[in-house]
Amino acid sequence: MSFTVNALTRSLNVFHLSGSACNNCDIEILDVLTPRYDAERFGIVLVGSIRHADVLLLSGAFNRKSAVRLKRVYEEAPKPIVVVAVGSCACTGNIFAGSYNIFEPVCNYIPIDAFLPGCPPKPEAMISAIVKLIGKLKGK
Amino acid sequence: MVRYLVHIGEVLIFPGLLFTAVIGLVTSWIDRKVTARVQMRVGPPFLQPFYDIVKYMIKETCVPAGASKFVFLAAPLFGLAAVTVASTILWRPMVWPEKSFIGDLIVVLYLLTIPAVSVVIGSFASANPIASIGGSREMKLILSYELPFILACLVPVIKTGSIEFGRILAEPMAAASPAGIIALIVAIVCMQAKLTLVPFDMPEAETELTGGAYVEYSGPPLGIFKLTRAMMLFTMPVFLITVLWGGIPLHEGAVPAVLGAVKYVGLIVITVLIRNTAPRVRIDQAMKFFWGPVTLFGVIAVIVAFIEGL
Amino acid sequence: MPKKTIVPIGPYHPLQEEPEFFKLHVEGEKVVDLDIEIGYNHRGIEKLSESKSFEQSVFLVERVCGICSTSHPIACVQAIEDAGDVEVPERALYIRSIIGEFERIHSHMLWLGLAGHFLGFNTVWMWVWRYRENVLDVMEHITGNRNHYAMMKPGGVRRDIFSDDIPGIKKILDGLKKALALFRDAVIDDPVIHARTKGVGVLTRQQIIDYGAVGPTARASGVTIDVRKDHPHAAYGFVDWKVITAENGDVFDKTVVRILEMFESIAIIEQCLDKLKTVPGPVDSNPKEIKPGDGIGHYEAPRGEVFHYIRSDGTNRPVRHKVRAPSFMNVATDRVAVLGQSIADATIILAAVDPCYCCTERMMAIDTDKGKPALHSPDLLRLSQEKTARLQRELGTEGPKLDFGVFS
Amino acid sequence: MIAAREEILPALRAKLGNTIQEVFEKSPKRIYLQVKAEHIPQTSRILFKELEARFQIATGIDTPGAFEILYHWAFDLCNCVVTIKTKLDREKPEIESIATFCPAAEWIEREMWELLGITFKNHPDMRHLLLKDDWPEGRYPLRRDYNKDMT
Amino acid sequence: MNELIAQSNMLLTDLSAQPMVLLIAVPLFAGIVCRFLPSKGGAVAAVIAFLTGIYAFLIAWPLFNAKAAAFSHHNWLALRLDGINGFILLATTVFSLLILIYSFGFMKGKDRQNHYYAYILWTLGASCGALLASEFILLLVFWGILGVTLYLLTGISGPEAAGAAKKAAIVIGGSDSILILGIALLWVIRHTTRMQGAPVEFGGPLSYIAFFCLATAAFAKAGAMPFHSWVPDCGEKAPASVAAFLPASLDKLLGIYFLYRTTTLFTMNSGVTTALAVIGAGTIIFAVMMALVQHDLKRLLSYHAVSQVGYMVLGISTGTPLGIAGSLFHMLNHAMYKSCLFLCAGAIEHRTGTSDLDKLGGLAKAMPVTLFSCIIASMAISGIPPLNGFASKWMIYQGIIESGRSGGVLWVVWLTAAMVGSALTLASFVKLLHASFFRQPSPEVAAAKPREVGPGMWLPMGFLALLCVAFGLRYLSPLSRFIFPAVNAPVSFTGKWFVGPATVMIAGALFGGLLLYLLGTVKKPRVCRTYIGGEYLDEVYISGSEKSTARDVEVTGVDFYQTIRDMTPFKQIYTMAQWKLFDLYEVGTHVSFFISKIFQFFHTGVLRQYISWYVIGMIILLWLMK
Repeated sequence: MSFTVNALTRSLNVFHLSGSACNNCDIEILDVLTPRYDAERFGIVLVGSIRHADVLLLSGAFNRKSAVRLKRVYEEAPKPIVVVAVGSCACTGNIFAGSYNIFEPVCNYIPIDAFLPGCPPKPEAMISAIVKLIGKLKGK
Repeated sequence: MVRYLVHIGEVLIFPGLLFTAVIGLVTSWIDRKVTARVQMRVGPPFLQPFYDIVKYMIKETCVPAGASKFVFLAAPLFGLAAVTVASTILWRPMVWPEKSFIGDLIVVLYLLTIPAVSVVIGSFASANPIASIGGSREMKLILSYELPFILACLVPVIKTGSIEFGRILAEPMAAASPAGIIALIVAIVCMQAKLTLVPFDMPEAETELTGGAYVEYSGPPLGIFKLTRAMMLFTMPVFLITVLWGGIPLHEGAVPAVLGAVKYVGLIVITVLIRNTAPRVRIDQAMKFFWGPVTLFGVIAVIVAFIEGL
Repeated sequence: MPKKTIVPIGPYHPLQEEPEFFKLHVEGEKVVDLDIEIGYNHRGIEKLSESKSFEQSVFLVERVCGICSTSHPIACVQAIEDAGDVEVPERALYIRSIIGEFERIHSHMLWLGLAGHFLGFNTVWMWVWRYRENVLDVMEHITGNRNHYAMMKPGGVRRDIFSDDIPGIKKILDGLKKALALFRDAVIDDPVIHARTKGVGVLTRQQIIDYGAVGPTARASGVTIDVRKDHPHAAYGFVDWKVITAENGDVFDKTVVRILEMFESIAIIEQCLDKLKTVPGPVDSNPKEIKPGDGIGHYEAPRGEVFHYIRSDGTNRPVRHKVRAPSFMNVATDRVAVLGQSIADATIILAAVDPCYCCTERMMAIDTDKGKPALHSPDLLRLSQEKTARLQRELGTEGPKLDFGVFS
Repeated sequence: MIAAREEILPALRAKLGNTIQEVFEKSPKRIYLQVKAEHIPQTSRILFKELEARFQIATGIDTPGAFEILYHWAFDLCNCVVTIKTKLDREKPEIESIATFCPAAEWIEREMWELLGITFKNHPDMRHLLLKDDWPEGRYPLRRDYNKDMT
Repeated sequence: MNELIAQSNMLLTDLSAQPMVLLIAVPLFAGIVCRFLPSKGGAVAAVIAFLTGIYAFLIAWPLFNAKAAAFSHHNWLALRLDGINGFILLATTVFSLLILIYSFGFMKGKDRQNHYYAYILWTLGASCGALLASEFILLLVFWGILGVTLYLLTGISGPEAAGAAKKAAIVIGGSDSILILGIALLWVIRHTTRMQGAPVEFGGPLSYIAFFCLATAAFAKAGAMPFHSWVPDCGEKAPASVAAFLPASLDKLLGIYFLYRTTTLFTMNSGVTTALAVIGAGTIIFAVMMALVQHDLKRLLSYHAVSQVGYMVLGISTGTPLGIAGSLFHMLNHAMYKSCLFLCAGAIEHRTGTSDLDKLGGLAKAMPVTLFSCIIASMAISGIPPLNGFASKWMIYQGIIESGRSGGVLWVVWLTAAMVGSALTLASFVKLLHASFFRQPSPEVAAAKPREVGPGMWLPMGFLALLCVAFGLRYLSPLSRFIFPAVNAPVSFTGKWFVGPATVMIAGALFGGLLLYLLGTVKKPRVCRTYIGGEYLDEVYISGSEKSTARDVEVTGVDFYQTIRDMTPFKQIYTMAQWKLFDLYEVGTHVSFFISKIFQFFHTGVLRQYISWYVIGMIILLWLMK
């Protein structure tokens, strides 16, 4: 198991799934890849297909329509996969919790490994979270 | 029997699978690192491509529902086998000139097409509409670069009247002549497409097709495809150097070998720079580009080669 | 006769960062129809907003969209001011324009980078976003946050811009101008970009008018509409600038319009910063109540006109708050723009209107956790900056100093 | 084409005649007109085709007395927004679609249909825009009597 | 009278003692028997045909081993076996046997089976006759029979094939008359109708015309351009087994055999070889470009049957032993993989009831043997090493390069055309594989619930596919056994292709890849839904509340190459092809209809007008004779 985790943590392919977000977390996630933060230093790259993913980044609250798709995408992902909820909305549903189109926090749909609150979380916070997550996985 | 065991050893260890894979992965690290530097980034650590491959091996394999399972899983293997054998055929004479040749220019030319074909077949076998688009683009790309690439490879054939690597390597290198230089330029452009790097990466076009031909691949099959690509990244420049630029003669001592290595790194850097200074073109534009100007230059190279031979 | 089939793009697709589902009906390689399915992003909050106060609803609309997170508040406060006949101090108008234009620059740079990314030109993406970081740093310095600025309020703005900061901001603007000139020349001269974008996804003048498209999408087709010019508000009437238009309506022209607009934005900011030195006064008129009535506010967001309608019944809550984002009008034009194009072009055409689905599907809600007292507090600002600095120290990344290294 | 703010009202009066029930000038930049629901297509056509106003958006409101629809039209050359108000019967909210000649209104009519339950007659493509396709019928979130637990 | 009977008895015993004669006569006779069986007796006909096929093979095998034989009676009845036709004879009987086995399953339940088997047997007999004939007149007789059986076999599937049958008959019949002209001219030059003898030097127009008359017959039979147009029609309309039998295998064998035979009768010069090379290279490229855009499985295959002839003609045109050997080897290989492909097409059609690529799909899981036979044959026809198609193409390339050593620059053009032709071939087979096996099936195909065909049908396919592999892996042994004896010159390779070590290497590399797989998780793959960004393929709303099927949401494999079709120079060419401007038959039809219209104008059928024409003619005649 430790070998698996070790290999996994050194090469993280991130699939970014934006639910019903305000786009800000999404843009900040992309920002992490750009020169100032450069997540590729840690072997983190963004991929286009869920089949290539090791990390599923969720951003935004999930409404009735996208929550169903989220579950599908999670089922289609090759395991093991790490799910990270980025931003307050993905963590708790936040301000949208009372809406008619959003009725549950996202952790009720799929298991989530890490929560990263903030509106939006700063890129530094995201990198810090990833580093902590890797530490946690290794400690498993 | 021993002879065959030696062959298997060659193909699995040196200069086949293991050697090509290691150098290919290092090359793909160079590619990513140079790309990162061009983009003002730091880039991945040295062992990153190796970690990636190992990671793919431990991931789960997903087979899409409507797919033909066997073809889906077998396609990557054939690509890998083809590039391994091509690399072995290329390297054997450069390492042990006394050993006989296994195949010639045409054989390797065909073998180097198979990885792309295996991508096409694999993408079709995955029964995904997006993969189908990617696969059809890959096939059209093969069609478009094949014509100028063949023309470029014919220049040394015209000069030596032979398709054997031994004869081609023995002749003064083709790149020293105008025809050879034009042919080399044409071949470099074609190589870019053969490696499906920007501006010719439309088969996988991540932002258009979410990974295109590879969209359904996960785990080990995807890892094999990535490994094959890394090996192609190593084998293609070596093929060009062998055919048009005098080869990398390891057996001739340190100086020619280092010179060959410099040529190789030079080709890689050119490729990476092209890749980072152009946007992706459309498939029909790529076809027009290859069948138009590039083929024209290929024809010019052939004509010049004939004139030189007079 | 080729058969008509559907090529799915989305909903979770790297083309756009948000979920949306395009169904390209294609014959062979040609797109013959487009069906846009949205709603993945609809948080349906118009209902909720009716239970919130006007002050709160400004925070609320800020989170309609993360990229135009100041355009919605400006339009919203203008609607409230229109409904309640609220006066706004002059200095606040300048600050509104400055924030709005900075946002336009960062949004256009974002689009330019992503357009490069969509075309497989990642170098452009990385470079443009590197310079975009500087804009975000300025915003963090002025407002305390990189994206959601929380600057607007009915009757003015929440924070002043200090005159000590102005030279630093101007220096960054100078550097930005050089960088933008580089991108302008690179993009406008690149033959491959020409090949990919010229004559692609053309929208005619008439189509723009029929679909009511707005912003750079409309201006690239020769329709000279710009809310800042046509319906002057904030400080746009007091400064000198021009509306950028182009004639062909293709993706290339949309790109050019956006790049040139950034220069105009820089010009507006520079003039406003100069004016700030001479215009004194408070930045907030602190209105006590909002009179009953209808109010309309609109503002030229980076993507086009943002429209807010507010009906007040004299209480401190809106009876109805209607939000219309520019993408709501622009995305509908995709359908005519992609007809007859190839699949490969369709993706860049869909991206060319700079779509923003979170806007289109208008979320509205009140952020009860982040009430105004907290954001008013300079302590929080300091805390935030300290935390960022600490994290940066830990990770060894650059710090957000105003004179950081890219241009020096 | 209207070029000056002063020409707008006279032109509207001349074209629309006595279909205008009420005129309210809130400010130089904002004009509100009240017309009957059956005159909306004709009024919209005149504004859109003849006076060349830009369709900004329509707002549907569930007021206690009736459903109200506000069509916002921008006159970009003269810094003015003209809003046409109309009232619909609460029991049977129904109105002629204007999307037939004004494509810009297509989406907003779909939205008002699904969120408020206003029927637009002759709409070219009436289906769900924002909510999921199997959203239960007869549940309109923007109505005052909507209860979240209903879904 | 008694003397006459005695003579004929002697003749009969003489003939029946001759295996060559039996090879021709037995199938012809068995065919007659089949033809006059009652129409219910399909199974009996099949058995008779099968037994005859085995018998023919049993005769042909020792004949082939005998290497040489001759038989002559009354001067014109001259049969001769030599190195060239021996292996073709063997191949003919083998393919006939395979087709007969396949036909058991394929023709089951169809009507007119007795006719079908009769025609197949006649074709077999006449083919053997044409191959063995050493006298042009005799060849002409068998050639004529073959034309008739082609017409009958093409038309057997019913009225919709009548047009194709007519077209084939007219093109082949026309070429036969040209053949007669050529034989006559050759007689003028050589004063003999023997097919052996000293080669004729080219000199004067007569010899050129004679050569091209003979070549035309070969081209028309093999289906080279511009006489190719009957092949696609025939391939599309005729039953797949017929297509596999005639245009795909037997007609290629006969046509290329006859072309080669013809070239041995003349001393080739560079003008002639260039003309042949132009035809060869043109055929390769044009036909494969046409194949690229076809929508019918069998039609697509037929265009390849045309395209591959180009390689054979090109190989013969090199004039080098290596090129000719490659050409003959390619002919043999082509017969293998193309029959295999047609048999696959037949199996598909048998199970789904259609050969329309637009409708097919999803057969990869249902028909695994067909899939693998089809993939192997496709790779072979595309020349992927180490399959047989590669070996023969590679020899042809070398032949071209070798012919270039004697000077000239055009060989580069031929070589490029041949190599690019391979890439194009691959492209169209990729399309075929995708459209028929991998994509989603159409409702009607799905409703047919396709499953694998019976062993009677998949055995021949699988056997041919295995032959493709075997001939590729051990290409030297068939070459030395069959081909080199036919080429009366020592063959030496200029390139290197040690297929033994290479195969070991490929196997080793595959093993290495498999090892990686086994290290990984691939042993227990998980079946997931197709990923299209979170939606399900069959849950996409097409319009309103109507949900799609998986087939709606996909790329039609058939239109892959629409891009090429829409490109500037190709668009016009394809449009012209659509107008059938390159179809000699159609153009000819239009010209003759136009001429006959002129005559119709005069032929009104009114007596008075005829009389007036007559009177006017008489006056003019009298005036001329004055």
